[in-house]
Amino acid sequence: MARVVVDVMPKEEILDPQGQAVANALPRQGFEGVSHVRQGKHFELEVADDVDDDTLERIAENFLANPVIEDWSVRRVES
Amino acid sequence: MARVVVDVMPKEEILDPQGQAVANALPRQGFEGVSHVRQGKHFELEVADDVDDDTLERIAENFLANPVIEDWSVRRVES
Amino acid sequence: MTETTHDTVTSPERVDSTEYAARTPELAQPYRELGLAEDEYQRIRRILGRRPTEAELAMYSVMWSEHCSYKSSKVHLRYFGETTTEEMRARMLAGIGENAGVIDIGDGWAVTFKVESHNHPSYVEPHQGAATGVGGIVRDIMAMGARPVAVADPLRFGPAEAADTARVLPGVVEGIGGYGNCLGLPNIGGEVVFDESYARNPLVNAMCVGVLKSDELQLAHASGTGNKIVLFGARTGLDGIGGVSVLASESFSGDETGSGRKKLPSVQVGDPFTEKVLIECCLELYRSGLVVGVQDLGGAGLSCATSELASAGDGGMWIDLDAVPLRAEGMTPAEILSSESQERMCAVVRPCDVEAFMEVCRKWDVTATVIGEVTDDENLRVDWRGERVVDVPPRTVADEGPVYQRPVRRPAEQDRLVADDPGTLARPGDAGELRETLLRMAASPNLCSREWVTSQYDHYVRGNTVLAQPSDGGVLRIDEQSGRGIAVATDCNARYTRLDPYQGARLALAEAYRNVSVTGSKPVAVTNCLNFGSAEDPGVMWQFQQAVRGLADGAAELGIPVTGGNVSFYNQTGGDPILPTPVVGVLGVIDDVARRIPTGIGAAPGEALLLLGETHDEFGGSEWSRVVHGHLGGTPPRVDLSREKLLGEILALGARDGLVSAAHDLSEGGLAQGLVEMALIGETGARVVLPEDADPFVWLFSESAGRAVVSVPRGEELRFTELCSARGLPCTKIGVVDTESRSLDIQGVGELPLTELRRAWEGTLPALFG
Amino acid sequence: MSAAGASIGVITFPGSLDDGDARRAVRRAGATPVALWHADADLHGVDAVIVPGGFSYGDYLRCGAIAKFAPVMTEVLRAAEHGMPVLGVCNGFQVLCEAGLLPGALTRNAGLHYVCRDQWLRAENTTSTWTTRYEPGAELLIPVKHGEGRYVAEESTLDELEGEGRVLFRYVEDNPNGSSRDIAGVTDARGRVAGLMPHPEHAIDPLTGPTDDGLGMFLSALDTLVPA
Ligand SMILES: Nc1ncnc2c1ncn2[C@@H]1O[C@H](COP(=O)(O)OP(=O)(O)O)[C@@H](O)[C@H]1O
Ligand SMILES: [Mg+2]
Repeated sequence: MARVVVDVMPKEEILDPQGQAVANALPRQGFEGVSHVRQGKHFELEVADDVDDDTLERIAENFLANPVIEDWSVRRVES
Repeated sequence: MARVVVDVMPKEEILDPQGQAVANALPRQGFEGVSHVRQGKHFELEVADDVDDDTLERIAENFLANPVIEDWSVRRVES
Repeated sequence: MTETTHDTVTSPERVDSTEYAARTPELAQPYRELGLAEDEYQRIRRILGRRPTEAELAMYSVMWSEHCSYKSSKVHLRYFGETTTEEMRARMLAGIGENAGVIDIGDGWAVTFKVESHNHPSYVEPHQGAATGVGGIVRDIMAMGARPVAVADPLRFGPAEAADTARVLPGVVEGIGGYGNCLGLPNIGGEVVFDESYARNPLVNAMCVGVLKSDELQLAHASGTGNKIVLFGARTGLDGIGGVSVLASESFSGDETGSGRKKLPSVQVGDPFTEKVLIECCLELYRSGLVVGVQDLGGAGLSCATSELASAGDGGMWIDLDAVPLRAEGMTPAEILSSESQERMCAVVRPCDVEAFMEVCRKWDVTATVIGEVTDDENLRVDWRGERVVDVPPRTVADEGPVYQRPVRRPAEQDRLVADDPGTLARPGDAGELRETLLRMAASPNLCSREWVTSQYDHYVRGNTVLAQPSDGGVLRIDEQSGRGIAVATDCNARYTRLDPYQGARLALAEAYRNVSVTGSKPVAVTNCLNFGSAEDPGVMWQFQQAVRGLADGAAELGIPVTGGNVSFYNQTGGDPILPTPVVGVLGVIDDVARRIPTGIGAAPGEALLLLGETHDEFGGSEWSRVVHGHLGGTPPRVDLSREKLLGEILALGARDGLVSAAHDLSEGGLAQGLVEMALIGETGARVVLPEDADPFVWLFSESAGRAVVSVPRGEELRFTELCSARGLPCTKIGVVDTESRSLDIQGVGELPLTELRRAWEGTLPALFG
Repeated sequence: MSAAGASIGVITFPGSLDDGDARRAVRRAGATPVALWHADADLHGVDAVIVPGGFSYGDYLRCGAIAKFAPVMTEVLRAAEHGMPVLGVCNGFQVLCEAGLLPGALTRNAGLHYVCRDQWLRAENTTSTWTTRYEPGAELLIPVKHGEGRYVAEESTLDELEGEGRVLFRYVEDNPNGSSRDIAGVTDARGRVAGLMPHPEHAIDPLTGPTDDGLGMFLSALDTLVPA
């Protein structure tokens, strides 16, 4: 069993209303100094040891992310 | 400027229908070997250098996560 | 890396100013990549007396696109104007040519409504494409000075079982719901139709209805020298400028990875919260009298808003692009002008009102910036970094674009199609086969319950929805005191239109009209969204021309005006166009919404079920021929609009006098389907007996137009049938409502338990889409 | 009758949607609705507060997460402490949970779709400020419309809620969102602060809603505010 983390983020040039909402709300709560927030998704997968990187990449691209508007990164973590 | 990543995940004992939906869909599409998926949120913040760890922790706990249902982790990344 | 045959000019070091353009006439420009034809480009050069700057080229190319300029449809659309009489115009406060048509509905109220297509973007990115389609049409309605009060969504998808439909449909529904629900606009109607021809070209049409006091109309024009141009709402980013990115030099926009902006998706992401706040902000600005003119930013962004405002006004306009609040770094003038960032509006404001305007925007946390002013000369001028990048006569951009008389030819295969009569298809013979056919049809994708879709839409918000899904027409209360309200319905049977585009458009109109009528409302106006294949295909242009004529002639026969519409060409995959799909929307008025007629039966025991209208053996383009035989051929049902009008009048009288407790129009699937729906929606059984001499198959499944089933309280049966016979409307008693029974019992077919019908009718979409 | 003396505030956040409907319901119940603005730290002397449905601030982070910090909410928290009746409907329920006035949290519907439909509920607690007009066990038909209405809380919290009779309503027949123990609404320990996902303000008139079963909630509150 391996643990895999996939982070999916809206592409830089794409509007990110969620991140924007967070960034706007922070100063109202007295938190200064946060200039930019982007919000995306974080997936944690448990995968069998024979699942190779290529498969993981395809899972991320086809399922976890929407390549039209999102970027993603896949990494294995020791568990 | 520092870059900070906050990951927010549903607590283990809380049902995660989104993660489950992904896990169920994968075998149908011919991807075997993924036994468990959980889906959470991933935030990337740009913060001024004088924002300390304690503040970041409070931002995560009071705002980015809901401690009733979610766990979170904060980490600084080099940019 | 793409091959560039043109020179790029704008870079961090150099601006393609009008002055530079005048000095470099020989510079090659990428007009073809921007979709301009050679002669169109030459015409721009003639207008300006020089080559256009990059910013000007971007502006002309988007504004002269089919979508913005209507260059292929204009010559046909004129027919709407020619067939609209003064009498039809009487209630119309704004018509074709404005952002949306406006109709006076009495008591000082006016209603505006319009449909827009967002077909292609919804194929590329279903969720965001559909969401921003809703956002766009809502801003159109706001630009009339109205409060948006409802949306509806006519949709077309490829085959229900196709894998790609499972990608597109749920995304589209989520997008429409996600955006509309968040705006607080009840969704009160629409369509979901499946057909092979939409497989790689779904149709996502979105309708919005708005309400205003009849003296509050806002028109989009920029007048009054010195008045300020204010851009407000979201910041401007690199959204939807995929096409224009050919103008950006690599050095200017390339990022570290060297991919440059050529890879920019032409997808926009919607932010419904920003739009919701923008709506409230706009309405407060209107109420406070702070706006002289207003325009929404949709396709073609600032290019469109500025040139249209200036063109409709009495002076020129000056814009300072450096003032535009940006979301992305390093945007070029062409990009800023063409950006399709959502949730933005543009207003013309008197200088003395600017501070008050800004105050309202601050209250709503809406970004607002003065970006220019109305000038006393003729031209639209745009400056960037101290240099003039645009200097054009605005009318040449907005109104005087190219106009084409495209070749029109009835396709040779049309005769073969019409000759392929469904009369030869095998029909169900005995009761068992009829029963099986009925159940199979009720479960078929085009006839089954739409609940899987509509339960994802909020139809309660604002508390004025009196009828919504499942109901033939959506009905909204407009005035809480008087109960005055409106009804809307959209319809189109594209199979009929394929067989006969002229009659098909009239049938779409007839059905939408009837759907409004069965709610007890009086139809008063028409809008449309004409979805067709390539304008360069003479066969498609024939379909288009015929459909426009059919719709215009039909509206004239009914005596209600076409107040506006939308044209979407190039809906095709390779050489195969979609079925011609002229979606027709009809608006109706009802004096007191408490009198509206619902669809479901069961108000009281023993009510009579009456079939209004005549049933003929008409199966061309029918749902039966598709579901059972996969057949499309013959001629569509005949349409008699004077009969539709009569039916409408009788229903309105019946509603007013309480003679009708339920009504449902008959269309796809015929009487059988109509009865199934009335029983299931009302959760009440009925016993149906067809006339002695009736051929049960024809009576149950024919799609003859001009028909409805009504449920009439016992004590009113005589009065109602006498009303029909006095006015010459055929009326046949076909059964009684049975509040005790839990089944639909049709003589000659057998007993159909409601549970079995429900399983058939409601199971299909959830099984397909989860 | 004559509760016209009572005034009930309805908060409008940017993105609130059912605020007008809540005001209409208050009016129909016979009280005076008062519009409260999110940015005003002022309750304008109202006798009770409704936090209405909608998507406050877009609900982009988490439903209700941003609204809980609005200036008006500070006042609501203070007033609630002193016993002022507060009702949160849908997004308002989410806000009250986020703000800690009510236990638990509302999460994504188990079916992953937004659901708008008429829903049967059973009245469980009929002693709270907002539910005295209902008979114990009464079944009501009231619309639900939400994408994140699945009520969750620690098992111990759920047990406590059950034990103290603080479950206001439960879904009957078909749970629309997968809520723990079919919970549709809960109240605080004193029975003053209540929250529920279904929309009683959309069930005040059979013309525009499925029934008028929701009116009882507003009438209940008026009974307390203006003792007969
Ligand atoms: N995409 C949609 N959005 C909203 N409502 C829809 C949609 N599709 C269908 N409906 C509604 O479902 C009901 C049945 O639709 P349909 O069978 O197309 O009606 P009709 O045949 O009377 O035109 C109607 O109330 C219609 O408005
Ligand atoms: Mg109908």
